Amino acid sequence: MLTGKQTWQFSNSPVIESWGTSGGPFEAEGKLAADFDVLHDDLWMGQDSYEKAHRVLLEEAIHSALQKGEFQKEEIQFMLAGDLINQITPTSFAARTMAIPYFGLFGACSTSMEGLALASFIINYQGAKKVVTGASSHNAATEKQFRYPTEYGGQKPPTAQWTVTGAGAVVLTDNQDKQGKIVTTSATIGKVVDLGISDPFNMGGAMAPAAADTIISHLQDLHRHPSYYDLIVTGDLGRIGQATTYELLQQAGLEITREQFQDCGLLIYNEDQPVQSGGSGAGCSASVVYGHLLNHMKKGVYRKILVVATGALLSPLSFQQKETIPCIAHAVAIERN
Amino acid sequence: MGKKKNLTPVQQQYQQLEQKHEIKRPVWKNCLNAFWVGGLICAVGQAITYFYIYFFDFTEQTAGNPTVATMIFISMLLTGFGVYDHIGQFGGAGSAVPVTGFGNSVIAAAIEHRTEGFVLGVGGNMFKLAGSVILFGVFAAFIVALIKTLWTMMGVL
Amino acid sequence: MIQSVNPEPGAVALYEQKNKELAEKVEKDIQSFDAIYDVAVIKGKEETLVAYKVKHLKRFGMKKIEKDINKLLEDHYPNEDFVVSSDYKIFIETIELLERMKDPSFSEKKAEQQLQRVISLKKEMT
Amino acid sequence: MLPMFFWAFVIGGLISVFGQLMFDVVKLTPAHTMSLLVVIGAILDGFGLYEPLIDFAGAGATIPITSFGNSLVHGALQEAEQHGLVGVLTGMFEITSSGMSAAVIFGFIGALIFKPKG
Repeated sequence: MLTGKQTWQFSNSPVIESWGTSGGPFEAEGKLAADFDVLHDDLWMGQDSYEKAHRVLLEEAIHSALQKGEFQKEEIQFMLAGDLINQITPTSFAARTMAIPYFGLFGACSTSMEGLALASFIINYQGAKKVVTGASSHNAATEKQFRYPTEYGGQKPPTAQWTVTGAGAVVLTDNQDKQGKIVTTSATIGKVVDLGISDPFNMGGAMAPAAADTIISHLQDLHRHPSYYDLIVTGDLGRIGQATTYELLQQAGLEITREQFQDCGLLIYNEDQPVQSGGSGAGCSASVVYGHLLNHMKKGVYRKILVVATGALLSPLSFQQKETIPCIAHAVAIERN
Repeated sequence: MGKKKNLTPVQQQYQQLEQKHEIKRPVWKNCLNAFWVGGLICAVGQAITYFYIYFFDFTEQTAGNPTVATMIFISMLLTGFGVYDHIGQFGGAGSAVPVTGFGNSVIAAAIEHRTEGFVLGVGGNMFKLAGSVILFGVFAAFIVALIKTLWTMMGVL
Repeated sequence: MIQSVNPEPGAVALYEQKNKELAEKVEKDIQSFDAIYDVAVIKGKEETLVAYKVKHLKRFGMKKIEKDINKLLEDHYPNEDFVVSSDYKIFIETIELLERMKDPSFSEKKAEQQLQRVISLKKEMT
Repeated sequence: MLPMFFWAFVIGGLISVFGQLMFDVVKLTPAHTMSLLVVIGAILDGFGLYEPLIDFAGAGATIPITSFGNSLVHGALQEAEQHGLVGVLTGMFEITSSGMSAAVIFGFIGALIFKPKG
């Protein structure tokens, strides 16, 4: 049901039945290694190209999500997923393997929540009984496309972020037994915001206004106080973007504490890992939310969280043509009954 | 940068706010690292030059060619074993400005696009980073040499 | 590797005593240049090879120094044919040849061959 | 010999610092910086200033990418002396060829034997 300007409330509370994640070697050294279902010690993952390895990541995340919920892929009606690579081929190729009717999504790093919002909507209105949704990114494949060859000795400034090699997927169902289950209750679809940042090595700074805009809209549409949520977690703002967003929220008069406001890009790695400003990529929010955070919710650490995945909608072409970076953020509220 | 004028007041205001949180590039530290990494690479180049002078029939003038080739060979090994990108992150321009950095940009692109095949991948992408250096080097050299030659011909010089 | 740098530079000539005098004179002339600290001269059958080292901080002006030397030699010895070089390689080769020529068993024919080799090195530029 | 190493280090280091300032202060991309440096090298040689620098600093001047611009001009001028204007075109790569061919050849060999490590 549309509430306010841009928010859906899901009265039928679609259930997040099971989840799965996969990650690369760098994530295996990170803070959340224990929350990954599959970890690779090689960036190639036994494939002969980074793009194929990228596809494998998503396949594994979906497989472990299906396995943990004891689902057969034939039972799943739709798959909604995306990534950052040209024409989202890794995801589409994974969809070919899965043979599940498929929506390819592109929302850059906001894809995970774009997928979860749409999947919840479909389930909520009986468009399907079981839907799988996810997102993934692969560090080397993404660097290759957006920046420089991985072996090139270009110096990254401290504002740069490290693309996460990882994938996360969830199975969403219309299960009527909601007791103790984790469900999605509402979603706010963001609009594209561009405040004129054009430095592709400062994604966090570019995305911060979009994140703030979506969070404020969400709370306004639902007339909620920030303290409703145990945790408001952004996708991949990194150090700079997160601090900026926090200040924007303060300026808007939201009472939100620093502890309550987290960022997946800052959660995933250890302090001593050379990731400059933090993690990023479509797989960042997907693997942290669909691994670490859902595990924590299951354990009861959190009851209500708002996930705000942010995406920078640029391409190497638009950057070279000196365009600024348009950004977007989608928020989904996840609660445990 | 010069584009600031075109920003709306809202954008300008935001960018001021964002600047506060932006982690500044450690310019002094970067320059110091660039200095000694770049200097060290050149000193290694000097050692290789002397090697060719002592053990082969190269003069100071002619030793430059084999030295450059040797440096690029070393650059290939460091790039291939995944070391050069780490040197680059540390040394910045210190490892990019010497000819080893030129080699690295060619070799890194060649290695990276091997998965797209030798003709379309390696062949087509080898110069995607170094191409601009070659273009502007050749074109600037052409203009400079042209002007100088014309002047000489007209007896100005 | 270092040892070949150390031998004293000097002047040597092939064939006749008057050639030796000429070589030593040339050496003195070159040494009068402030910027130069080592000179080696070998007088061959036709050409005279002059190799020298420039003080490091004066190396910016090496082209001019070479011109000056050439001019001086031309003025003082109009009938001689000089090959002048500040190249380090030429210098160490010249010193080496100088050393070997002190050995009486080193034949003049061989020395001339060596000299021509060094001169050809200098001529091969780029 | 020792002063040569010293000055190679210092001059090579200083040219690198110039590049670093282009990166960090002017905020140029590496490609823009390197292009600028070769153009500077070419212009310096046009004024006859690069050769003295090589005499002075040896590898400190021949190893940085600026020397690429210098040797392109040098090759062109050398050839132009002998063959007139056409030489500007034909002589361009006369001196630089070793760096270019080394980059192409080792680039290809690299692609044959290495995989990117990521």
